[in-house]
Formats: sequence, C-alpha cells, structure tokens
Amino acid sequence: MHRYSFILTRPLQFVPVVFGVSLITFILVRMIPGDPARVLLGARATPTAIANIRAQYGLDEPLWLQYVYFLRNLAHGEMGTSIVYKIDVLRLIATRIEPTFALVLCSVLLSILIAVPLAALAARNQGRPVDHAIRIVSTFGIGFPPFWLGLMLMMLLAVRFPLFPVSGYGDTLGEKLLHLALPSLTIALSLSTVLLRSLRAAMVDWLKSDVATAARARGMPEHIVFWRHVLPNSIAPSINLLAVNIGWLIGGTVVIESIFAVPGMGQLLVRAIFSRDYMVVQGVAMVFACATVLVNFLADIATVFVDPRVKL
Amino acid sequence: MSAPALPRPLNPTLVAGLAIVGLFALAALAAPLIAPADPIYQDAAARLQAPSLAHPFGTDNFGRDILSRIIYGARVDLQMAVIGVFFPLVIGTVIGALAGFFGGLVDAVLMRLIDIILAFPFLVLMLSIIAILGPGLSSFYIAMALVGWVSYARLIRAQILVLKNADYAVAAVSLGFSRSRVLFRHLLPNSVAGSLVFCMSDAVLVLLSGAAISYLGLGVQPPTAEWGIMVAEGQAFLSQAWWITLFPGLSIVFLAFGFSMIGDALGEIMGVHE
Amino acid sequence: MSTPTPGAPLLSVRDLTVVVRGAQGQRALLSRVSLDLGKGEILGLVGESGSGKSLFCRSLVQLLPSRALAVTGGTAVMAGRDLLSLSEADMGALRGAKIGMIFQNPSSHLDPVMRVGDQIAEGLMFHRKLGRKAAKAEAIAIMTQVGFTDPARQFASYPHEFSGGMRQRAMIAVALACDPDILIADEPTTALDVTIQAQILKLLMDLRDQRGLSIILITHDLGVVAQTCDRIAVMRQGELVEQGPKRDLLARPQHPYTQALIASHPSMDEAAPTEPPAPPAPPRRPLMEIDDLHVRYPVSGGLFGRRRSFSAVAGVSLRIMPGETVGIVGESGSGKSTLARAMLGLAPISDGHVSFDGDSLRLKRDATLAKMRRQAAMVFQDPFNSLNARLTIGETLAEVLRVQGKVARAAIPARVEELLRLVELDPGLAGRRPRQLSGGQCQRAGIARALAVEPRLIVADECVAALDVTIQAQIVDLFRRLVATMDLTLVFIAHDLAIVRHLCERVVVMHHGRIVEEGACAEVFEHPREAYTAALIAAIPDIDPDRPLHAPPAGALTA
Amino acid sequence: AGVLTIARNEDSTTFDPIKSAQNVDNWVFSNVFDVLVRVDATGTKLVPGLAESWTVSDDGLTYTFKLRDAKFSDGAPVTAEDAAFSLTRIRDDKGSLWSDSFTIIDTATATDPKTLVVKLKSKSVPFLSMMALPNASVLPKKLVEGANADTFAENPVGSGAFSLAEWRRGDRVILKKNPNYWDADKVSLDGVEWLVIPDDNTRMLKIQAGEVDAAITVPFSRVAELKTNPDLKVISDPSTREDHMLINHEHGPLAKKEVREALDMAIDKKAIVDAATFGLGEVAYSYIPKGSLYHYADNLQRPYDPEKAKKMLADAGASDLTLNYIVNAGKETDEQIAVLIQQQLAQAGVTVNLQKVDPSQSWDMLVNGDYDISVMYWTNDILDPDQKTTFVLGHDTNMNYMTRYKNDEVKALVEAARLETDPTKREAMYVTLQKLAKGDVNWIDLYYSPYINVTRKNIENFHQNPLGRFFLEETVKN
Ligand SMILES: Nc1ncnc2c1ncn2[C@@H]1O[C@H](COP(=O)(O)OP(=O)(O)OP(=O)(O)O)[C@@H](O)[C@H]1O
Ligand SMILES: Nc1ncnc2c1ncn2[C@@H]1O[C@H](COP(=O)(O)OP(=O)(O)OP(=O)(O)O)[C@@H](O)[C@H]1O
Ligand SMILES: [Mg+2]
Ligand SMILES: [Mg+2]
Repeated sequence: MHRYSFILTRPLQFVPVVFGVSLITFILVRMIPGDPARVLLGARATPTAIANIRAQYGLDEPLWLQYVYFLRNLAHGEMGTSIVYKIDVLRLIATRIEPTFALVLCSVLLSILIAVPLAALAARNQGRPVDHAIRIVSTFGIGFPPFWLGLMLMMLLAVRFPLFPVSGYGDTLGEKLLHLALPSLTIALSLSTVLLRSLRAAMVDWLKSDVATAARARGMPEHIVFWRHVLPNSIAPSINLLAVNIGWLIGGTVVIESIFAVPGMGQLLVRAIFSRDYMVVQGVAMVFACATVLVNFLADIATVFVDPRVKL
Repeated sequence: MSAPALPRPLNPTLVAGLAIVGLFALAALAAPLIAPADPIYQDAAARLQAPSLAHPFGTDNFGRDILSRIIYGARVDLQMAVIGVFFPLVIGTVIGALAGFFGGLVDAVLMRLIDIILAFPFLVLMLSIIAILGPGLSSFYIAMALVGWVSYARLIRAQILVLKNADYAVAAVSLGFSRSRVLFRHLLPNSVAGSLVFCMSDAVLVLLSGAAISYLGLGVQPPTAEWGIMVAEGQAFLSQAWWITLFPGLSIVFLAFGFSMIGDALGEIMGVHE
Repeated sequence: MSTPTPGAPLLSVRDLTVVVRGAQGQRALLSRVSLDLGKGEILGLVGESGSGKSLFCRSLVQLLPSRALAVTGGTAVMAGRDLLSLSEADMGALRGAKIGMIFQNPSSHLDPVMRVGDQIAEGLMFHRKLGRKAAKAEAIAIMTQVGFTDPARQFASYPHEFSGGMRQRAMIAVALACDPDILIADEPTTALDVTIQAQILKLLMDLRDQRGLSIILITHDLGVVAQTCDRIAVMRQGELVEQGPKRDLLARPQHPYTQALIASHPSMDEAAPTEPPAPPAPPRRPLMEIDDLHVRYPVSGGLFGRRRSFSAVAGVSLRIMPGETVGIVGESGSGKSTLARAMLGLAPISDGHVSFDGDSLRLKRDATLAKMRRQAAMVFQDPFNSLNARLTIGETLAEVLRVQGKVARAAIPARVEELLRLVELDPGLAGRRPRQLSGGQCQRAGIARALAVEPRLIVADECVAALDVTIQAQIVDLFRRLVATMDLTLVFIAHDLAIVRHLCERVVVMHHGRIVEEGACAEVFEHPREAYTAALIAAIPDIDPDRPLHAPPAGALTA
Repeated sequence: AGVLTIARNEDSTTFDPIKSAQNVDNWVFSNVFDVLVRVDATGTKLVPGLAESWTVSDDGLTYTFKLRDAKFSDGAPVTAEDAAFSLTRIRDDKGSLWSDSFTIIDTATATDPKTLVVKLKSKSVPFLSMMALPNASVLPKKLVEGANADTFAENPVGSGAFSLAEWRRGDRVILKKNPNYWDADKVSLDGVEWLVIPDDNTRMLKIQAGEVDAAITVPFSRVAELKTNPDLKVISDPSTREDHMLINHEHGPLAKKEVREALDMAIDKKAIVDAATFGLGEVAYSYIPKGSLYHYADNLQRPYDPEKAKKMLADAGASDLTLNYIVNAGKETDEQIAVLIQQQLAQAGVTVNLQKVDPSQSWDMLVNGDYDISVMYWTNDILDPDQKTTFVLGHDTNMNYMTRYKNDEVKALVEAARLETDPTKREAMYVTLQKLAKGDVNWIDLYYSPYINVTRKNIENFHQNPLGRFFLEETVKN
C-alpha cells in the first residue's frame, strides 16, 4: 500500500542530512581556536613537538584537503584516528554507544510511564484539585536544572536510602538497569512534564470533542470513551513532540552522563570538544545525527500507524 | 442571531503568570534599590553563612550575599530568556513563513537546512560557538539563535502551508492584494499563536540550557551573578550550604512557572488547542 | 419489546427548560418546550439557526455541549422513566441501546483513528454483550441495511476513506446498531447535495417502515420536512412556537414565523421572473471566454511516488457575455468551485485557455490578472473561512477599498457603511469579527466584500446556502437589481436549483468535471435533455408533501 | 587481599607510555609498567627500579645500568635489550610526545642481557631523573616492535605490580595483580579498579556510600565535611603543585619590574589560600615547591600591602593600570581565584578585566601573548628541578613559560646548573636562581597545595609521592 511507501523513499533523505552535518561539524570544530597538539602535550609543549604531532595527524594540510581525506576515509567506512585516544574513532565510539542509547531509551520509556497516567488523571479531572496539582507539579518539573535534580535524587535514593547505586554502569542487564535507574529518572522527570502537558491538553480537547460525545451517545462508559477513543487520538501530536525531544536528548545527555558517570558518548563528545579531538567530535556528531534522523523516521512510521489519515 | 460580545473575564492563569514574571522584572529593574548588598562584593569574614537577618538567603563561599546576587541575577536571566527567545522567534518566523509561502525550491532548501540543524547535536554547536566566540552572553545568544529558530520555522511553516490555501488567503489574492500583504497581514497573524505559546516554554528551555552550559564551565563571565552559574557553582557546597543552590534554583523554577502559566493562558485565549 | 398502547406516546417531553450560566447570570436557551413522539412516527423539528433544536435533542440524552449549560426544569418520560433525572449509569445503558443519535456533522463525530466497523460493533459488544465475531457479523448486517455496497471491506475502512454520504450512513449505522426505539437525527443532510440527501432520507423512511422506529428529524429545509415527516414542530428562540400534522401545518400555518418560513421557500414551480427576456443585445465581445479548460490535482502515487492526477475540471468551454447571469449547478464534487476559481486565476490551469475581456490568462498572465483583480470578484463558498478571523468586517472591507483605490481615503468609512446596508447588514456589525457573527452574517459580509471591488463580474459560489430563506430572497433580489442597473455579469453557483431558476438566464450543468448540459434556464429545467440533469431536478425535496421524493439508486454512494 | 576500587575524575587515554603526557595516564602506567630508576615515596631521592644499580662515567656521558631479574606479566624476562629498545623508541618514534626530552640520548645498547649502556650526546645531570618518568617505562621489545604498537596499547604487557585485565572505556580500568612482578610477595591487593567519575559531588557521594574504596582529587571544599565521617580517612600528601600568576612582561607597564613588584604586593596570597584551598594549601614564595629538591625556604616574601602597591604603581607611572586576565573556564577554583584577585587588585587601583576562555584556547592566547595576567599551575614530572627551571627561566622556545621574561644572567645559570655534578654547588645555584627569579618577579607565586585523597577506613598505605605516583603495591585492603 502506498501509504507506507515513504518507508522505502524516506531513508534517501538521510544522505544530504548526514553530509550536511559532517560538513558543518568539520568547519565548526576547526574554527575553534586552540590546537589539539598543544592540548595533548600540555604545559611542556615545544614548537617542534607540536609541529611533529600536527604532521602526524595531517593537521598541517589545507583545510579543504583534510575534508577530502575525511570523505575518502568515510567512503572506506573509516573515521580517522582519535588524537587523544590514539585509536580508530569508530572503535572508540563503539565502546561508548550502548550506555547512551540505553539511557535515552530508559528515560523515554520512563517518561511515557510517568506522563500518560498522570495526563489521563489530570485530563479526566479537568479543573479539579487533582488536575491543578498535577499541572503545578509538572510546571515545576520543567524548571529544575537537571544536574541539581540528579544530585538530589542521588543523595536521597543512593546515599540516604541506598536503593540504587550512586553512579556508573553495570555488567549484566540487571546491573545496567539498576545503574540507569537514577539517571533515567532524572531525565524522565523533566521530559515527562513536557509530554504530560501536551498530552493533557490534547486529552482535554478530545474529551470535549464530538468523537467523545458520539461514543457517549452510543452508551459507552467513561473509561471506554477515554482509553479507546480519547487516548489514541491524543497520542499522535505527542509522538512528534517526543521525537523532537529525543533528538535533543540524544545530543544532550552529557550533563546527566557526567553526573552519573555513565560511560556514554555525551561525555566523550564534550571531552573531545574541549581537547579539540576533531575526528572524535566529527564521528560522534555523525552518530548523533544518524540517530536523530532515525528517531524522526521511526516517529513518522509510528504516526502513520497511529493515525490512518496521515500520508507521508 | 448575533450574541452581544460578552466582556471576557480576565484569565486568572494569565494574571498569575504575568504577576510572577512581572515581579522578577521589577526586581531586575529596581535591583540597585532593593538589593541589600553589592552582589559581587566578597566578604572573607562572612563565608558560607546560613540564612539570617543580615543575609536572608545566606552567603556563598566568598561571603557574597545570595539574595543580592539573585536580585541582580534576575537582570541577566530575564535578559537571557527574552533575548534567547526573541531572535529565534523572529528568525524562525520569517524563514518559516517564506518557506511555507513560496514553496518550491526555497522551501526544499530551507527544509533540508532545518533537517540538518535538527539532526545536528545541539551541544556540539553550542560548545563550538562558545569556544569560538569565548564564553559569555553574546555567544550564548548567537548559539541559541542559530539552533532555536528551527522549532519556530517548523511551526510557522506548517501553519502557513495550511493557511495559504485557506479561503481567506485565496480571497485576499482574488482582491488584488500584494504578496507581502497577503503574507504579512493575513497569513502571519493567523499563524503565530502556536509559536507564541511555544516561546513561553522555550524561554524556560533557554534558561536551562544556560544552566547546563554553566555546569560545563562555560557560563557567563565571573563574577556576574546569574542563577544557572550560581546553582552550578554551589553544587560543591551542597551538603554544607544548601542555601547556595536552593535559592537560585527556586528562582529559575518560579520564573519557569510564570512563563509556563503565561504560555498555558495564551494557548487557551488564542485557541491553540482546538 | 412491548408495543406501547396506541395513543400513548413513546416519549413525552414536558416543560423542558435549559439555561446557560454566564458572567451576567442565567439566560434561558430552551424555555418550557413540550412535545410528544409516537411509536413509528417521524417528527420534523424545524426553526431558525440557533433556536435550540440541537440542544433539545442533546438534553434528552444528557449530553449538553458545555458545563455552563444545565437542564433546570421539565420532564422527558420514556417507558415510565424520566430521562432527565436518570443517573449517569442508567443513562449510559439507555444511550445507544434505546435512543440512537445521529449528529449534525458526521465527519467530526466519527473517530478518525478507529475503523468504521469497530465503531459500529463497539455498541453491540457493550450493550448486547456480543463477542467480537458476532458483533462484527451483526455490524456488517447493519451496514448492508444502511446501504453500504461492500460492507465486508468497508467494515475495515477508516472514516476519512469515505465520502460525505458514506460517513453519514456510517453514523446512521452506529446509531441504529443496537436497534433503538428512538432515533434522533440532527440535520443529517445539510452538508450533502440533493441526490445524496434524497438517498439518506429514503433510507430513514424505509427504516421507519421496517422497524417501527420513531425518529426526531431536525432540519432547516422545509422541503425535507414535507417529504419525510408525519408531524412538524417549529422552534424559534428557544420556544416551541407551533406543532401539528405535516399537511395541516404546511397548508395552514398559524404562527407568523411559520408563515414567513413557508412563504419564502423557493419552489421550482414558480415561474421564472415575469418580465420577458430582454431583446438580444447587439453581439458584443464575451467578457469571459473559457476554452477546453483542464484543472488537474496531483494525487499521491504508487509505491515509488509515481505521480498521478485527478481532473477536477476536464475540458470545459464556456462563454459569458457582459451583463449575463449564468448559473452553474451539479452534484457535490462535480468541479463547480474549481471552475470558478480557475476562471479567476485562483486555481492552477493545467490546460486550455481562459480569457478575460479579450486578454488571455495564459499568454499575458500578469496583465490579465491585474485587470481581473480590479474588475472581477468572487464570493467564496465557505462564508466563515473566507474571512480573516483576526480582522473585523469593517477592517476587511476598508482594506479592500484602500488597496483597490477606487474610493478616496476619506470616503472609505462611509462606503463601508453603504456596502453593509446593501447586503442587509446592520452597520453596527462593522466592529465585529467573523467569530462573533452567525454564518449568514458572514456570508453577507463576503458578498459585501465582493461588491466593494465594484466589479464587472461577480463569481458567487454557493453564496446563499447558509442563509434563512427570508434573507436568501433579499440577496437574490439584490443581485437581480445590480445586474439590471449596473450591467453586472454574474456567475452563480448553487446546489439549490430553485434559486438558480429564479435568478439566472442561462444554466450550466456539471458532472465529473465536464459540462453535460447547457442552455437557457427555463429550457433546461422544463425539458432536461440529460438523465443526470433530470435526476438532479427530481431529487429536490418539494415543500408539497404530495410530490414524492425521487432518490437515485444507492449504487451511486460508492463513487 | 581484595580489589581496591579508586574513583578518579578522568579516564586513561592510552596504554602506550610514550604517547601520553597526562597525569591520569602516568598514575596508571606506574602500576602497570616499571622504570629503570624510581623516585622514592618522599619524592626527593632516586631509588632502584628495574635497574638494581647504575654507574655514571666521569665525563658524565655514559650511564651503565645493571638490571635485576624481573619478568613481564606474560612471563618473559625483562632484558637490557628491552630497555635499550624502549629508550630508543621514546626518542625516535613518530608518535612519541617525549622525543624532545630524550634527544640527549646518543645510543642505548645492551651489552649483555642484564646490562644497559646509555651514551649521552652531552652532559646532563637531570638525565637520571628522566629515567624515572613513567613514559620511559621498559616495554617488551618483541610485543611492541613494528606494527604491533597499536595492538600493544590495547593489550599492554609490563613488568609492574599489576597488569591490565580490562579497560571499559569511559567507565573503568581493571588491573589484576601481576604474579610475575619481581616483588610480587609484597603486593597485598588482588587487583585495582580505576573508576571514572567526573563529577566531584558524585565521586564524594560514591565513597560516602561505600561503593568505592578510595576517591582521589578531593575538592578542598569537601575536606572538612569528609573528615567528620567516621568511615573515611582523608589523606593529605605533599605535592609539587604550584599555582602561580603569569605576567606578560611585554605588555606595556608590565615590562617594569616595579609594576610587577607592586602587583605581587597587591595580592593577598593568604586570602587566596583560605578561599581556594580552605586553608589546606600554603602560601608559595619560590617556583621550586616546598618539599622538592633544592627548595629555598628563605626566599623573599613580599608583604601584602595594597597601599604601598598603589604608591609604587603611581611612582612607576602606572596608576590606572588595566589588566586583561585570562581565566580558564571549567575550573571552579580558577574562577574563584580570578574573582578574588580582581577584587584585591582593585584595592591597589588596578582594574582587572576577566576573560574566561576554554582551557585549550587559553594556551594559544598565552603563547601568542594575548594576555596580561593569568593563573596557571605546574606539577613536576621528574624529581630534578632542571625541567621546570628550563621551562620557566631558561629562555627556551616557550618564551619562559609564556611570560616573555628575559634575564641573561639567569639563563646562563640555568645552563650551568644542568651540568653541575656537585650537589652542594648545584643547590647553591638553584638558590640563586630562586632569588633572582623572585627579585625580577618573573611571575607571582601564589600557593602550594597538597594532594587530597580519601579512602574508606579499611584501606591502609594509600598514598602518593609528590610526583603523583601511587604506591599501590604497598596498599592494603582489610
Ligand atoms: N456551549 C454553549 N454555551 C452557550 N450557549 C450555547 C452553547 N451551545 C449552544 N448555545 C446556544 O444555544 C442556542 C441553541 O443552540 P442549538 O445548537 O440548539 O441551535 P440549533 O437550533 O441546533 O441551530 P442550528 O440550526 O444552527 O444547528 C444558541 O443560541 C446557541 O448560541
Ligand atoms: N486542492 C485540491 N486538491 C485535490 N483535489 C481537489 C482540490 N480541490 C478540489 N479537489 C477535488 O476536485 C473535485 C471538484 O471540487 P470542487 O470543489 O470544484 O467541487 P464542487 O462542485 O464545488 O463541489 P461542492 O458542491 O461540494 O462545493 C472534488 O472531487 C475535489 O475533491
Ligand atoms: Mg443544531
Ligand atoms: Mg464548491
């Protein structure tokens, strides 16, 4: 059916996006003043040592030529070598990719678990104290700096009441989940408020809608009206919102990663930017870009399945 | 039958939101008058003092008065919220409107650009720009503007795409109105409601981005008092001196609360959720 | 099911009162409405827009549209129980099972993300405790009954895949699923063209005959009432002003409002304007010349986006002389509005030529458009959406005057007032925005805006549909006057053939994007050459109850 | 017995010793690899490492090392061949960050499996100290040679007390006891895990929660609080860290010695010690830190006197001095000090504009001379003062550590001190250097600070020498 034909054609749009991201990253990071060689050598750097390193990593070539090399490497499935870690960038990223994506995934699931029931509760009690309470709490949730929230959770749930480990990442699936609990909760507390507000607004509208009235008119009790008609209709707009937020999250977990010492890509990226490890910045940026594009693509697919009217 | 226009009762959410934001704005304006102390004066004798009559919100590790720093911080943070939203709003609106209205190649190019920026890790851009231009408010604004416009452009473009085929737009064309008149007088005013609501929550996001940047050490120049940096720096003293982080943290939360309420109210008034 | 004793009504409403609580206290929207509904009876509820017809029906099932509204008095007794005082749970058991409801606008009442069949089966599973399979079988049976041609397939369709007529039928199927005793049908045909309207009305009558269903039918079309109802109740400003058997009421209306209503109803039988057609003027250059016009819209293609297109207008040729009045009729979707827009350069022309006053839109596009914008104006079909919701009516008109520059700046306010008077609008409304006006008022504002251009040509698309018959008549008079005194050329598009017949000299009949018949009005309506035209004419419900309705075959629904 | 878990703020970057110049790496290298000559726990003496003994020829050009019987973790013996290879490699390898420092080596040859002879191109007294650099560790030639260097960095084999079991990048480095270590009997721990926990608060909470045995780089602000915790031990070890204020001698009035002197007097170092180190540091008065070799304890200390400073500035015609202060972003203490100095200098009438920049960029600005003042720190890599002295006073290519300080007498003395073999004479030369530098105000010494680490109560012998080496082979977990 051609409703789904975009599943085949849309991935072609990845190409210009990923290319664009690579070009912008390339230019941007090289515009940052500061020299990777000097960062590497630290206080004892001498001009000859610096020149030596620059030559070794091809940093003394003209910029355009460096980009050509980069593209050529990319065509061979390589992304160059990290100046700081001295290993292949792709291998380096491979070691850090899982924690970040596990973190994002857990956070998103947790947000949904928090947001949907609360939004439902608020919408179904619109204007009553429960609704006001949920809205006020959720508005507060948006305003807390995540690093503060994270630290509070850590002090409460890891030190005062040692339910979860303070930080880090585990070996086994169970351990990993246990370690991700607090960071995910921190992210979820702010992400869910965004979701909650949009869901609640949509639900309130749909509860008042003709569709709900029609369902009531055929005798459906309120819980059926809600779960079978209002909820599915309210979800569609939130999917897009969620996708955009996941996009932000993918590139923005660094603060949480560094607070909870999650060995993910966000931390790698920030260190790479600070130490001008160009190839790593480049590589991580492209992985993030691909992930974001993929998430949006999945969101599109989800929207098409949730809302039969949508064509892409 | 035409019902007489009822005088609309003032929206209580809007009033409350405006009151909160207004309060902070007032504090910012009157900072030199109401702040009990110099926000950057360090008093070695008064380090890490708990809230007291002399220092209602306590002092930090330099002996600076936190209440005064919060009051002066309101200047910076309100400015951040306003400017951090204003430029993205304006740029995004114009770009989104042009893309939606003219369609074709203009639209295709701008949409790809939007895709790229959306896929671009925000942090790379933010940190790079701050690194290129040096930490400080103007780098922050530039970074916010470079990224932030995308959301607005998408919102506006989607609206314009729908509205440009609306009957009243076609009607305007049929009456010989110029393109710019159709776009700016008829289409745009009808498309901005969603953006205006969004910009209220965006203001909060801007403040939080600022705080995150401070956490990474690239916040405003010291010794400027700014809430995000106060929270970030106060972290070190969390267990000894909770007041260093709590009060600026609450300030962000309350301002965010005010903005959200205005946003909610605007949404209700302008009928965004229909 | 026990048959009620003859004479005892199935539903008996007494003194129903509904109020709205606002900032300045209570205002009654329904005051002491009393009426009865017998078994197997069709009761027509008519009245002006906003008179409380929908509200009345919704109160019966306790589904008031807003929390600000409340029933403050009265009873509605059905099988010994007062519907108005039932608990939510008891009411829930009754809704759908005993009282079925068809809502005014089916598109918005069907759940867009749920399959149509499931929406029908939902009630069956809940009220009759049927299993999934049994409910599906039953739903398909009902769908067959309401005229779906391929119910097994259509069961799995989503509402948006249906045409307006099919959605209306789906709504009916939902309402009838649990075999209720009473069906409340709120304007079930307003949005539809006459042929589909006829099919649906026929269906309702058949159901009444088969099931002994009692129906409350709300409409503002007296023709519909005359054709279908047994009894008529007339509402005005929240009160029931008159009720009685159909024939009595139509023949001897008592209340002045009812009398006015019946008097303004345009009838196909009335002769065209009495004055003889003007002697043929010396041949002049046609004002508008359309030659083999095609308008195609892209439709999303197959798996790899192969472009396909749909011809909304497919090869139309038409000449319109200065001073002429041309009517365009045809079923919904036949391309009337598209033709109108293409004529004025507002829809993309895929093929063919449009010339205005001798200049081709294809060859000299900019110049012709510039001329056209100053000499031609359009009244849009949708009165509400064609006005900018953020501008007041006065601002809208003033802007046109300013841009067109035909009136001195200082004279603009006076001219705005004059325009409003011309379309029978109170100039005091100039400060109102569209949302604060009724549909009819918006429509008149749209006409005023077209007149502001002082055009030589007006293309009026469905410009009186939302108006009360009385005001309809006034607008038609206005057009007639303008044509006669100002040499205006008029292209008048309408569903309502009677009005076209009254107003136009020439009529063009469209079908599937083509002109199927064309000629002098009297000629075409008296002696339609095409079967299609004949069907259109036959489908018009007449106010005379003794002229039975001709419904086209149900197969047309699948189109 | 047991595995010691240590929380630190950064991950290792590599396990190829010649390719890193960072403390995070060195501190782990010295657990895994071994060097010919070690620095003892006090940081003032060289003691035998893989080399049991050594002799220096009279002309000071030939060093002969006698290697002990030691094995790599894979069981292969450590030979003089390996040592010679490692020294040549750090000098010649393209990826070596240390070639500059080792070009002094002319040849390194194994005359027999246990004897290494190193010939220098010219005389250099600090050379032996250089042998103690973890970067000059002895690596197994067979495994490193040729194209194997990259794979070696992934699976390093050394002769240290521990060997690498697993490296979960970004998370932890897992070391296990090396049974083949020559002194393995003394090693009590079964293994060591170096965990990465970048956030200071988290690291402290982690040890408070008992999830790690030790946490290093404790923020000074947390010491008082941690000390009250009965489960923890706060350990303070002397370090060679010295924080100082760089002055760009080429910028306007700063070229005048009087102006620099005035600045020195306008800064209240005690206040800085109190604010930045919570009293844990000590006011600095010489570029050679307290506790280091040849530190001059009686060096001049200019009193804090903002009034006098103001007057001196006026006399020097610099009464409305405005200085551009480069602050390293991201380091909280740096920002705090900056704000404090800004306020202190204001009292002497000096306007200070703070310019916060990303640390990687500040290097460039300092090198290019785009600054007036800036606060930096230095920790010694080697025990000998020559390295730092050369960088700071020896007029090397770094413009005397970006200060652009010029004094030919000092320069000559730096050269001479490097060649002086008599320790007493050498000490006298370094005392003179310290006096001269102080007199010229080449920069402003601010404070010395200790290494502060914290362990759980059950950990014993967890300490660092002033050069930063952890003696984990002595650490005990009860
Ligand atoms: N939610 C509401 N709040 C206040 N007044 C309302 C509300 N809904 C309807 N009304 C008012 O109730 C009156 C009756 O409305 P109702 O919908 O019953 O009219 P109607 O006869 O069905 O008209 P139409 O023919 O246009 O459908 C109108 O005057 C309308 O303005
Ligand atoms: N923008 C468009 N894109 C695709 N199809 C369109 C578009 N506009 C109109 N159509 C299709 O063209 C056909 C003719 O539409 P048009 O509006 O001209 O009908 P109409 O005769 O005015 O009908 P009605 O009486 O309902 O107003 C319809 O099938 C419609 O779906
Ligand atoms: Mg109605
Ligand atoms: Mg139409």
